Amino acid sequence: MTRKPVHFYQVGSFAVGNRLLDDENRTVQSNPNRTNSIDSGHRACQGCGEVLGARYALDAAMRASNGQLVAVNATGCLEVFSTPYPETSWRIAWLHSLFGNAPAVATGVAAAMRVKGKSEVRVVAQAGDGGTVDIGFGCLSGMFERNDDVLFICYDNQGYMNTGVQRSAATPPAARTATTVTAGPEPGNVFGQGKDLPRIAMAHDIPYVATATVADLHDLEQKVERAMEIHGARYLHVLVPCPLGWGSASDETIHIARLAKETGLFPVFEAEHGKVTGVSPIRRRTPVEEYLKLQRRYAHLFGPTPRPDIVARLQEIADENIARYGLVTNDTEDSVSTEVTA
Amino acid sequence: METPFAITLDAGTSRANHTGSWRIERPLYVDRLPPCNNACPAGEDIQGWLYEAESGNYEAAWRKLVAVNPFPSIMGRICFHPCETACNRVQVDDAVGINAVERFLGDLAIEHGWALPATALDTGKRILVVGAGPAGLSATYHLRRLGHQVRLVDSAEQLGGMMRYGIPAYRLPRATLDAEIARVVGVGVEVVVGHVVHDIEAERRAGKFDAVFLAVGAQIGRRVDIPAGDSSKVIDAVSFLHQVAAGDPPLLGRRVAVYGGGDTALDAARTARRLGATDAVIIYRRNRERMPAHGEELEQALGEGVTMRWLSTVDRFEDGRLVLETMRLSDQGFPEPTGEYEELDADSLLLALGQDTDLSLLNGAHDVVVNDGVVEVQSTMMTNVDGVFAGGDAVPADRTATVAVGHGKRAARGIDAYVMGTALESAPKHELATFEKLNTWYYSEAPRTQRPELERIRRQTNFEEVVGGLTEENALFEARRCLSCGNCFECDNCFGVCPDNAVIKLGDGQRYQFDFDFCKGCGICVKECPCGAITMVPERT
Amino acid sequence: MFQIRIHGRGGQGVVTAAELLSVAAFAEGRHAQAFPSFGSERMGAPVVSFCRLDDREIRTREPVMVPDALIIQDVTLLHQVDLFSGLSSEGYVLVNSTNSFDELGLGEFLRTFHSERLLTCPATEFALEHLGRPLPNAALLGGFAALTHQITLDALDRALRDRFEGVVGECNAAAAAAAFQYVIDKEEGLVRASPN
Amino acid sequence: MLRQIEGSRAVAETVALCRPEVVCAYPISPQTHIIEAVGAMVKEGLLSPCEFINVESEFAAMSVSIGASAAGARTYTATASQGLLFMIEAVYNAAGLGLPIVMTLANRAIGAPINIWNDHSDAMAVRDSGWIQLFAETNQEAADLHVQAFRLAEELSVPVMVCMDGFILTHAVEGVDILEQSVVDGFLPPYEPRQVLDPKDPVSIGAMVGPEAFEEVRYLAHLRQMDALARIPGIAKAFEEVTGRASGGLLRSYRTEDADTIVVALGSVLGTIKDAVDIRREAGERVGVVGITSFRPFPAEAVREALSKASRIIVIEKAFSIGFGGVLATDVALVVQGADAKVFSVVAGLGGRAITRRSLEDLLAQSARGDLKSLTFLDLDRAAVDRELTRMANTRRSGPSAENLLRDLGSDHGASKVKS
Repeated sequence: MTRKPVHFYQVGSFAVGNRLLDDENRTVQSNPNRTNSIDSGHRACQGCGEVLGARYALDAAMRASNGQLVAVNATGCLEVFSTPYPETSWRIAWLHSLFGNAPAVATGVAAAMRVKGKSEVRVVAQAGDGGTVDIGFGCLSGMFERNDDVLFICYDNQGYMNTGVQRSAATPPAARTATTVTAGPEPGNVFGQGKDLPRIAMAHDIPYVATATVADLHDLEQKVERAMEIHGARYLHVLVPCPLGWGSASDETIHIARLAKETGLFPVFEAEHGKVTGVSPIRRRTPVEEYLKLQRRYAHLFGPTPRPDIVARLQEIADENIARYGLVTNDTEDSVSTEVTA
Repeated sequence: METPFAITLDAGTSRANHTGSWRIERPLYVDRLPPCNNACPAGEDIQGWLYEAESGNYEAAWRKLVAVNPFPSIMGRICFHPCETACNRVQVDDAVGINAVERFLGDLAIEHGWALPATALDTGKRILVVGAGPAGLSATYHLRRLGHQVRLVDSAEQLGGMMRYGIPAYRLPRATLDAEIARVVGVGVEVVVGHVVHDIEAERRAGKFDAVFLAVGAQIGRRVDIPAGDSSKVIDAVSFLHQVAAGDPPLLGRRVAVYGGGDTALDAARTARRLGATDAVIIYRRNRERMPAHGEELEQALGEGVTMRWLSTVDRFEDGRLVLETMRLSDQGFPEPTGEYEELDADSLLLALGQDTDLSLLNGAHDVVVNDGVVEVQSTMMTNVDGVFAGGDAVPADRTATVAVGHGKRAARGIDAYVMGTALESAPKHELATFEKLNTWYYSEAPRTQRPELERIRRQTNFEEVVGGLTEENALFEARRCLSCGNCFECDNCFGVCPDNAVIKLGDGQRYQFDFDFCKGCGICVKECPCGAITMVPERT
Repeated sequence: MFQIRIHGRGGQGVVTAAELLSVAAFAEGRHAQAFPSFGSERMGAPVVSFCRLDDREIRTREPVMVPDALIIQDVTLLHQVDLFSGLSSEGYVLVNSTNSFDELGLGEFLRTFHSERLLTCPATEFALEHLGRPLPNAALLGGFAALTHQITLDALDRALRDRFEGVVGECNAAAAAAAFQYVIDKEEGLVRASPN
Repeated sequence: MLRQIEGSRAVAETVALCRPEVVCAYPISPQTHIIEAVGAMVKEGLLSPCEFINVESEFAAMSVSIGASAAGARTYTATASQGLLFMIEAVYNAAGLGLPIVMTLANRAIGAPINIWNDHSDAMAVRDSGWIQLFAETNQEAADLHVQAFRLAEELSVPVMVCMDGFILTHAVEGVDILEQSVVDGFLPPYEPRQVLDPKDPVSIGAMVGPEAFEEVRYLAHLRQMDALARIPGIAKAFEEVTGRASGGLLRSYRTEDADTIVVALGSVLGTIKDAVDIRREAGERVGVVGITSFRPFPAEAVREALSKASRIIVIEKAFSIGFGGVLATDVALVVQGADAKVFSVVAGLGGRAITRRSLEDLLAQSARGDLKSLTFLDLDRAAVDRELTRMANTRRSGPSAENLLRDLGSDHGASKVKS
């Protein structure tokens, strides 16, 4: 993936906008005429990461498709807070069917567009982690396997937040949810479970798989653009912190997403046809504690009876990711090259 | 399209749902005082002109600059830039090279012959400015801009004061000095050189001046009584530098000793080297840490072969031989005699032990309070005598050209208020933009551009400028390293990170505004603002 | 209405046989209904299919339980399945075999039947000869046509050629024709054998 | 053209004549031959343009159909039994979104015990989903109903399910007149979606509707089915005008003019019933038959009218509501309430059990004798049931009844298809 070098130190490589760049080199989000695919008035919590991820991704997809976009949405927070009768927050053509069938519905839409000769219309399917890694998994795998022309975006907030924070196959170890309470010798979600969907997607040999977070808009938008350049099944896995489910302050959403990447707990990379083609190296390596301590779902690790042993196991997971994807490079303390070359 | 009831909804209808009612706190855009501006003795809006420079609007940047300080080229060379010491960027990597950018802008202006802003309509008020150093010239410039007539008198043959007679040409090329002074004089000033004012009151009355500004500086080198044989050549450094500047350098011989630890001592030693001295030794009674001279000046001096004798005092000087007493520092850090002596061969001794002000011109104005050899002034720079203002080295303050320029500006405003009979209102000072208020994630670390240095060898043999300037590329680079501490630079972060699209982008230079119909008060914009220009306040109840 | 029940094993084309029968009859303007016994059987298991022929609309959907004719493709079924259930002594029986009914041990059971409605026919042999594969279908249908006159050889020939393209159709048609001729000859032989 | 072909083939070819643009396929007996044939036609280019999609489950089949239909494509799929139950969430969703999908349901029983043979339990399981359910008596009608189904579905924006008995019809080879393309094109206009996913005119389809409007949404769906009741006869009439063939409609009566006993049923069993009725007629009984084509919407008025003169109404159906009795019988009883007619519920042909003319004759005789019970299970092996009941009474862990019954009946009874 080619990235435009950014030399503007004052504005930094990471701010949303950059008055010193040409318009076409600025982010979609910095454009006053962005689509606002999901518009104001939605009922998302204060500081919701999912609605941010959705607007980032879909606005970028809208730019990439010149507005020729249809979105299919699985049941979940995003759907519930965006379309309670009589108001919808969507500014794009949007369809909600069921919890577990978004990939298949999207396949149908894509097929219809193809048969109708509307090849310019692109299809995006989106779901939370539950609708992706659990109940929607069968349909997703089928869509991948058939290489249907759909970009599937998973907004991963690591649990069933819509129903009141229950555990999903994307809930990380030790995290507290309503169905993984902080009792017993291994409080919270147990270790050694869960699905690594990006890698499962890669195993389908689909043309494009990528992960991203709401903390790095440039990276996210570039990945959406790349995905939209390709036809066939594509998968984008976006980490979107949930203040409610994670027990974090509403203003920490982006900060926490950033730490998830900087600790190595959430590797940010992309792959084509099953092979990793690029990673976003860690810029300022951070111990997992800094990430965990901002979230009440991990409070039991730092309570009256601290659990350094569990924290250490989480650090191991981060270190394994760092090793697997080579997230720490010579540039790790030097953000410039981190962003310029990738 | 005929859409089914309730199941299908028209796009964007949720804007009817004003989620602003969820808010218990609201974000607020603020402007905070950048540490560089806060530290600038001349009162420059450094961040302001850097902002223009970042975009490559160099003339705009220069105009913002000279609105405060008419000497960017000079300052860019001789200012000791406390702004860079204060720069928040120090905590990311290195301070922004503000001084270098200032010089770049100043030189560019001279190159393009950019003119200073036009003066205001004539007020009919006449001001006498005594002393054409940085303070006097600065006051003159600002007074003219305000529309007052100025007579600028100086005892020397050329304008510039210490900038010309104290600072060697290798630090401040005369062409630069002349150009920027000429530009100030060019705005219409009555200049009288070679004129010594003996009685300020008399001159004021004679010339019907509504006010006077005393900027006579500190021209008298302080002398101490050192036993010395007739053959021993002892000169004070100030006079030495003055004579060199005036083109009449005294003969010092091959071995020159300089006594003192200030910048003047370094200037004298380095000048001596350039005049052909093989040995230039600085004798100082304290150690390096306690030396008042600026670090980079010392580095350059050492680089040029100047040597140091720390913890030494001159006991006597006879027959080309200096007798030095070795000192030690007390626990409080004061030098104490040790009774141990050593000798040093020297052809001449330059005394750089500080300067005094010649206030003889105040003889007529007995009421002016003088304290410890300098004139007491109020915040308006007015002495306790109506209409008599003072600034620069003649008043209690750091004796640097930048401080003097600041005095000149402040005095001009004070004089203006005095002669026009208006009250001097000072703008409220913003809260300081400390490093903690920044979100530095959004800035990339960047190495500071090092100014190219001329090869040492060339420096030793002539007065060519030691420190080179920045190329445009480097200057732009430096300018863009500014973090814009405390003031919005329109990075669009707040506009981008709002989950509720509750930030309205008003367009280039117009910044942003919150849409409180929808803002839920999550605070992400505050957290993610790189420069700390947003704050949260409790929702009005 | 004339009802046929065909017994065979999965893979022998039992279902196809019933269908071909119905197609041949249909071609001659008759109403016909063919359907398999619906099972989860795999290759080799006993399978049954049905066919009804009539000159008026056939409405019933029940399996053929009182057949007018039985076609047995595989004699090994004789002692495993209740092949003859519902068959009256007026019924026709066509068995794929080189042996006689006596040799098959059915002589006694069929004694009350009309002998000219009973026939064994070496259909597999005809198949091997003409198709090179042991698929007795076409030959049996040829034999059935000759035995019952419910369908003509022409109609069968067309049905086979429609069903199987090109050479395969040719071979099947040939096998059917051979079996048809065999039955005619055998019947004449029978007539001769019983003078009064 | 009239041809002697398999029911599945007839349906596949007729569906192709309707020019579906997206077809989803997932194999399940006894529907499989249909989508195999459609798939072949697409691959051979005989049906074009059409996207034929091999999906990973019936849930996906209906989900893909939902997406395709919402995007404005004429959409078709087929399923049966477990398949229908596996897609049931999407079945309800398609109806709720008002998407005019047409689906063939090759009726088959539902396990456990697993059973691949025909009955109507699957159709009854989605009776309340909001789909229109049409039942075919013959393969000719099955084929014809698909053409009418697309027109009905698209006129009302409601999904339609064409129910045909698994194996009995799908695998039966008989004469079927396959329509000419021009005839179908004349009868079935191109699909004009009521609402469509269009980037140029973006809407949000599938909003969350709360208590404030949900009942209204459902009531409006009911009104649309009532609307369908009014249109179905018209569509059947229009069809007859262009094809000269009476197919579909709400219901059809046979020899009911003077009948005091009327048998009511759905699907292919009507043929066998008619044969039985003819025979009883010869015996002097005044018996008639009413075959219901439109089960949902249920033609209450027409049924009441058709049964108005009968004193005995025998509802024979291949499904029942365990714990109560016949499903169709319940509907019929409700519409004839008030009239002095007695409604008898007869459950027959479950899991492929053959419904024989003989058994039906006996049933009618029993009814004539006046000793027909209000709920009858036709050809029930009472002895086997009694033995199982005793076994259960005696031993606490008697094991699963199904296996016990099979063991008891002996494998040939249990597995073989032909019994006399």
